[in-house]
Amino acid sequence: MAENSTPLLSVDKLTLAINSTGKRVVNDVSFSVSPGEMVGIVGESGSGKTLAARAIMGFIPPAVRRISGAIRFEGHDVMTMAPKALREMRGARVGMVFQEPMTSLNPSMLIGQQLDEGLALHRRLSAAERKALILDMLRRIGIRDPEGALTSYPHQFSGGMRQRIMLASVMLLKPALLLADEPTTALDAVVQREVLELMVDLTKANNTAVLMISHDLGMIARYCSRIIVMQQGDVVEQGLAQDLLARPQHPYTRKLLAAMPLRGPVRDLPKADTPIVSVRDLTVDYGGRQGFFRKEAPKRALHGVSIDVQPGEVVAVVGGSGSGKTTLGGAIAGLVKPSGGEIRFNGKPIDRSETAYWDYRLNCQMVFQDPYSSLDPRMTIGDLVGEPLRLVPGMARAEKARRVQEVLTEVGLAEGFASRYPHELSGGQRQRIAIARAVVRRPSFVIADEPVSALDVTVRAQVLELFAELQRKHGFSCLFISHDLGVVEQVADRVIVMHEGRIVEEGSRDAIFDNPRHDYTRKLLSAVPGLESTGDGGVRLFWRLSDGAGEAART
Amino acid sequence: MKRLAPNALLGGFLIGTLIVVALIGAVWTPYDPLQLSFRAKLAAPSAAHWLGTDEFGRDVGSRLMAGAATSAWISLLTVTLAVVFGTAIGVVSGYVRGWFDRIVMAFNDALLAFPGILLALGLLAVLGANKYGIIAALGIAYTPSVARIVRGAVLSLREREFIAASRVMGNSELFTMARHILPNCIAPLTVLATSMFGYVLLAESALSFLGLGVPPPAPTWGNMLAGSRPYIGQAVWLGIFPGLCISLTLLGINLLGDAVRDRLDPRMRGM
Amino acid sequence: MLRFALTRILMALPTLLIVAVSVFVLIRLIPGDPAQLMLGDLADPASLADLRGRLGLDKSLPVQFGIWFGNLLHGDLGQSISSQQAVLPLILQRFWISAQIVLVAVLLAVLVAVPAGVIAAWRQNSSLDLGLVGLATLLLSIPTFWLGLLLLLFFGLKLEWLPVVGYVSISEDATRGILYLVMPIMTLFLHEIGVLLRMARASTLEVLRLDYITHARAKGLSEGAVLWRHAFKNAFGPTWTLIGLVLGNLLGGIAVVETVFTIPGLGRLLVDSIFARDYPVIQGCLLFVAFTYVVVNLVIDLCYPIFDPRVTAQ
Amino acid sequence: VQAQTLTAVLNADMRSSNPGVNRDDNTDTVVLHIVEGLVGYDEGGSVGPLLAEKVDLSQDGKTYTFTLRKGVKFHNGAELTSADVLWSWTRYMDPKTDWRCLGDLDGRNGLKVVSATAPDANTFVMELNAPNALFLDTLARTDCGGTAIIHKDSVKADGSWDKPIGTGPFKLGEWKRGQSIQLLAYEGYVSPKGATRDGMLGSKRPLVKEARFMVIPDAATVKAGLMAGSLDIASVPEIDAAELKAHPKLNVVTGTNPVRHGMIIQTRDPVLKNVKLRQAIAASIDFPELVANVTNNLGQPNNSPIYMTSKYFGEAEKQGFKYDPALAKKLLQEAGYKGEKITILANKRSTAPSFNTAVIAQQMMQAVGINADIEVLEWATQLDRYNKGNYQMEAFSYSGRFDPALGFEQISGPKDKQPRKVWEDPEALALIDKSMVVADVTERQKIFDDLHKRFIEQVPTIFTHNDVDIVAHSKRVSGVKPWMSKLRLWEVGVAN
Ligand SMILES: Nc1ncnc2c1ncn2[C@@H]1O[C@H](COP(=O)(O)OP(=O)(O)OP(=O)(O)O)[C@@H](O)[C@H]1O
Ligand SMILES: Nc1ncnc2c1ncn2[C@@H]1O[C@H](COP(=O)(O)OP(=O)(O)OP(=O)(O)O)[C@@H](O)[C@H]1O
Ligand SMILES: [Mg+2]
Ligand SMILES: [Mg+2]
Repeated sequence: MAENSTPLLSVDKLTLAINSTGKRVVNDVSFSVSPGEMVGIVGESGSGKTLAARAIMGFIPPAVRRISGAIRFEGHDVMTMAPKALREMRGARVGMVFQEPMTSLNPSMLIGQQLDEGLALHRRLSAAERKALILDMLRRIGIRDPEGALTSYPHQFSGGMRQRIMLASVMLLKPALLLADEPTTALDAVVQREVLELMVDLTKANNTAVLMISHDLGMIARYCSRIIVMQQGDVVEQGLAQDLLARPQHPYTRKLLAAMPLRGPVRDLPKADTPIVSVRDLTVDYGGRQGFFRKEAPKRALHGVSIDVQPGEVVAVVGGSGSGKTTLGGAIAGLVKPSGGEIRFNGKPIDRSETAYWDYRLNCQMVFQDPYSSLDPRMTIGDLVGEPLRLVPGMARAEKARRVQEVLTEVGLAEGFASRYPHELSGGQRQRIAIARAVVRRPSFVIADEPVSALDVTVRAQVLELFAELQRKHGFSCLFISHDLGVVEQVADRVIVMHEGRIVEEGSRDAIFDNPRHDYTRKLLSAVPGLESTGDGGVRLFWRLSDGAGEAART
Repeated sequence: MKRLAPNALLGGFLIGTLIVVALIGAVWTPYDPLQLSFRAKLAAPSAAHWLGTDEFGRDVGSRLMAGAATSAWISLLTVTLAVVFGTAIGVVSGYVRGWFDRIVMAFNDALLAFPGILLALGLLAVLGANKYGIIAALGIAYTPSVARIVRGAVLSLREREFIAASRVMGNSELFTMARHILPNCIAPLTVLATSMFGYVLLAESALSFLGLGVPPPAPTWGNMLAGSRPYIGQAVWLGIFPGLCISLTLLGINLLGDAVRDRLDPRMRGM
Repeated sequence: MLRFALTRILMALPTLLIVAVSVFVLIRLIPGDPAQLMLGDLADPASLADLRGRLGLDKSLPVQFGIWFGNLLHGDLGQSISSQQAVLPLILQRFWISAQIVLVAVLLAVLVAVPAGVIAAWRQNSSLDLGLVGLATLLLSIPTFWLGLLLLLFFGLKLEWLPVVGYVSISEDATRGILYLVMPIMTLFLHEIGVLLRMARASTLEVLRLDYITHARAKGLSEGAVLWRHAFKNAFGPTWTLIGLVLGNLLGGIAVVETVFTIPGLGRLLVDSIFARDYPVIQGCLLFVAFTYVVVNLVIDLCYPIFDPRVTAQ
Repeated sequence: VQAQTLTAVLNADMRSSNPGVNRDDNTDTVVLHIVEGLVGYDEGGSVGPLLAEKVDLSQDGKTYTFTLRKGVKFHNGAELTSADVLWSWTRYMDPKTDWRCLGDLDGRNGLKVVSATAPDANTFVMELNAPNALFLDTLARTDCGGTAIIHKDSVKADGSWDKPIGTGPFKLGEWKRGQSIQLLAYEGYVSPKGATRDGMLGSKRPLVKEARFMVIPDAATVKAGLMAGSLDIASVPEIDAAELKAHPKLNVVTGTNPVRHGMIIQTRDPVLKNVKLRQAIAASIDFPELVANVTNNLGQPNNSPIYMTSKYFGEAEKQGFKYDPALAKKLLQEAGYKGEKITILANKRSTAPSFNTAVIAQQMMQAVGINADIEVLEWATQLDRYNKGNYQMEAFSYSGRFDPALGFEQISGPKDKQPRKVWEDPEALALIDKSMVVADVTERQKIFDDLHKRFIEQVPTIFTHNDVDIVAHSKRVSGVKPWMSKLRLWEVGVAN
């Protein structure tokens, strides 16, 4: 690539600090991006990646101040640019795609208007010319009915589609630089792959440089030519992707790479007579409320699903977004009312009137998909974790306090955390609290719904480690819901693949990963590459299926 | 902790002053607020009477001080009443949904459609025309709007995962409502309660205008303001001073309410 | 859409029934009766009983209710005790007058207050913000009976721009009719500005924190375009809901303004008939107000998707 | 007749245009511009002939013969004859008409008209069951609509009320409900004899082509309207009198009327049944001070149930209560008063001084050690409490009665039958009954003096003063004179 040409963007010794405390959140950061180049930024949560990227656009939040340093884009210092010049640069020369496709498009504005806005502002084109450009772009990003899309609202599209439209709106202006901050975090593997491919295609076509921020090392490794590693405001290492991945220098980089999930050995599970949970022909319908004049057609989220979970076993459920994973978990936890089928717990049906119900209620616990929203923001950690013990019959107060302390220690949050509130914790810490709360009653069965999706790699590794540890120690069974295949590969004994409310394939972990039979499973596995250790601290990219490897060869 | 915004400081200052004045006014005023003085009727502000005197020769300043406590007390109790009942209704109705919700909301909407004056008349007739009658009347008149707003908040709260988590733990519905739903309604309630404070001050005044207020001669800002109206041409100060008191209190309370809301918002606190 | 509207109105029937029953009972709980008020201090027991008999007030409450409700089902709201006019035409005629004032005042208030609220939010914590919020609070805290009188004295007496008393309906004489409506509209308008500005400011503050606002800025849009094209419409949703409540409340509750400006509107009709214990009119008015309340909020809900397309009417 | 319009003010719309049927004070005010009865009140409160030329009473005091004035025409041009009188009378006596004074003339309350005939076109004869001093008063009463004689086309074919076709100085023009009532000068009006206006009698010419009553409930708006020149004549509250008087374009005229303001006392109340305590209350009140403040120095104290401009108001009636705090304290002690709370009910209607009276009286009562309290009620509620006798004290006003006998009758009677009555001393009741039959003026004066003395001794009610009519009018209007709290627009002219 064009290494010796003058850089498009150069960030020079940039230091940003928080006004009130003076804490330096971006510290002496320097890097540069050449035209057409694709650069990735990785690093722990809160290391200043987003702030650095936003500074390039001139979007420093009011609470943050620049201490020193310069950002030069096409030779001009962004920091001292006149507001008008800055506005002319934004959109036209530098585009930006955010993490959240759901909230980055204006919900009350037509897609057509939102796409047209930037063009009308920055290009001297007639309305008809602009429309032609937009329609062409919509076709390129794979929208089936471009004309119709113009007069649709964002909420009428799926998350993946919305992210494509975001990309389209930015790429329409053919910017010289695209800033992409975690552009695919909220998407499932298949969709993630499609969006990224699209991004690469579009930027290649226009020779647009890309600065991409992500937690997904595999993705960065797959698409970026250079990688910048940040930790606590500092750039600790940067270099060509192959070199950096193969021979990481800085301890933090090594730690990052070492945190890649790895497939563990097959576990031997004791055979039991009755499965702890057994689900037969479960159907769940949403909606279908009856009005005075209408009978709303219910939407079927599960079509006769049957699974068994043996004591001590970890069963992973994978599948695309909306395939019914959370619904299945919710039904087992008693949160969603099934419209057909049967759920047995320890061989007995769940029914509020039964005496067995209490045994089920105490022994079946759940870790929710979003740890932040599943913790009452107005309760302290101590209260949160202690709450399930309230209902344990005959447990003394002192014993409860001891148990809470014990569990907090187990999840590594012993001292000083009991009196804090959820918003005072990091994402990883919150996730651990959610897990602590689920296991404090020593249940025999835990449903874990995407327990690690919101976490950065190192924290994710910690949480998974903890989870495995607890599982070993207390021997509970687990239904582990995730769309992150790497994670599943690490924790699962058995894997269930769901697609559109049905189980399409089921088998032991190794069988599924090594020898998938169903088309959808294959598609899932080939969507994103994995990273595997090279033994000497480095990692290399690998494709789980050969058709994926073909993709890789194309670059 | 975050530095206090100037708005919050101003709000705090205004409300602090109100509290101090009300406390002093409860035990001491320059003149007896009820003492008629036929020689000094409608006297303009002067050294002897800083804020002038009213149509019975009573010292306006003293009446404002004495009225501060009454007005504050009426508003406080009214708001408390409306908030307690409205919240209880809103929480249960929004959480339980179904038929219960429909029936409760039918009653609630019916009450919403009732003009306050009719309610006030009815309740004052039943409870007697005194401070507590007013409090009950206004309290009941404001309850349905609180219930509506709280119910709205609860409807979205109950979809949050920590409510599902509470169920999975095996908590009873009642416990879930009390421990998880209720405390999370506090932020919208704070804002609501602070704006209601102002409405009540004014509503009391409007009731006085229609001849239904707190039985004068005991002064409240509302009845002073209402009573001043016929004298607008001859003695403007009769209206201006209580009006100013109400305005400043409202301003203070609203600013403070905004600040409290921001304080209670974890997104704002975390920064 | 139509079906939804019908359903909503049907669902409001229980509410209306509750209003009907409770207003019937409540006004009879309040001491005082129309016969007494008609006779004043001359009410000897014989003529009082006589008059009550003629007004049908001597029958038992359930019987009275039955008669009234039966007539109601036939669309007959009865006859006013004091003016002996049929209640429904009376209400409709008065309502039209109040509705003109309320609708125009609220419309104007929205046009002024909402942009002002958006700007205050945009410059949060600046002196402009404090000034606008202060002004809103001030307007909010002047009772309408005072504000109205001030306007009357200023525009009517001092400047002599506007007529002080009287009312001419617009259908009779458009220019004069409008002149008579200016001050009542202005009074309500100034008052409602306060309410709406605070609401618009609060919801704009929420919206300005969202990603798509930053994204709009990232497109290079000017602050004006960001504010009006992107923030405004989204922030307007909650204000729109509030407008529904305000309209509903005002239609039955502008008695004070109507009293000050001698406008023969619905609010004054209601208050006068409460003071006169004119039971059929009170009952009719309240049912009507409750019904308007339902309809206004239905219209508000049906229009809501304009501001937030994610919310479908259903 | 000039081409000017005269704009007057009513604080509420009239209830109907049907004389003496569905009415209140405002209704009477308007309707009596349109219709007239056989007799009416003069300025001093005596009854004189109106549509009648003269009234003759038979020896036995039971037969009244009315001779009609000649040449009087209804608004529709028809000549007034005794047939119209008989028709009107028959209509009033029909219970279906709902005439408000039916009960006073059909024997229910003693007086009964046993026959009414029209022997010839100019004569109308009525015969009573027994002699009665107040018969003509009853016919003239404004609340009876002056027993107005109306043309039979005033009612529709089915007998229901249409519009008043009377003989008064004005015809009813357009009535916009809740807004205004237009009156048009009746060109063919034939005024009763007399050079000047005299109550409902005397010269009654319409001097303006059009008069208009505007309905304006808010006194502050009325004031603004007068100052702006949009209104010509209006009754105004005491507090505005001085300010309006000072206005260059306005004039203010005052006059007393028979309305009596004061505080009624429940003599059956466990505390207040003690006459000493009631006397103590009366002695605690400084009437000149109270009245001066309540009326803004426009009124004078009068403790008598007889109003000050009545011909029966003599030396005896001037002897009222004496302000004597020391005596009040002594009486309290003698009454064994131990600080029981005494609540004064009051209302804030702008037309009555109820609230201000209560505030000042409370202060004065407290000054001698009476634990007085005020409860403010809405008028209808207070009236209900009055009718049920459910109160300790009420700051209350009695509507005007011209004849003192009726004035006494208003407040007196057995509470068992009529809880609203305040004075039930049997001897007093007997005296009142007597005053209704006796016709001789000096004899009546004696009875009234006696009643007044008893009243002041027993203190069943504390009257403070008679109402002051305050009428503000534009200086371009001439001939305004307040009378009986009724605006009269006849003989009122407007300068160009
Ligand atoms: N508006 C702000 N006001 C104050 N501090 C902020 C603000 N935005 C970010 N910070 C702080 O700056 C630091 C860097 O934040 P930044 O968002 O750049 O992290 P990041 O590397 O993008 O993390 P993540 O991977 O979690 O998105 C953090 O400590 C954060 O708390
Ligand atoms: N409360 C609900 N009401 C109506 N439909 C729902 C509801 N919850 C889920 N669905 C629908 O049911 C289907 C399954 O949803 P579910 O949440 O179980 O998917 P998921 O596999 O967990 O997806 P994700 O990976 O995005 O979390 C989806 O089509 C979804 O739109
Ligand atoms: Mg970030
Ligand atoms: Mg899910």
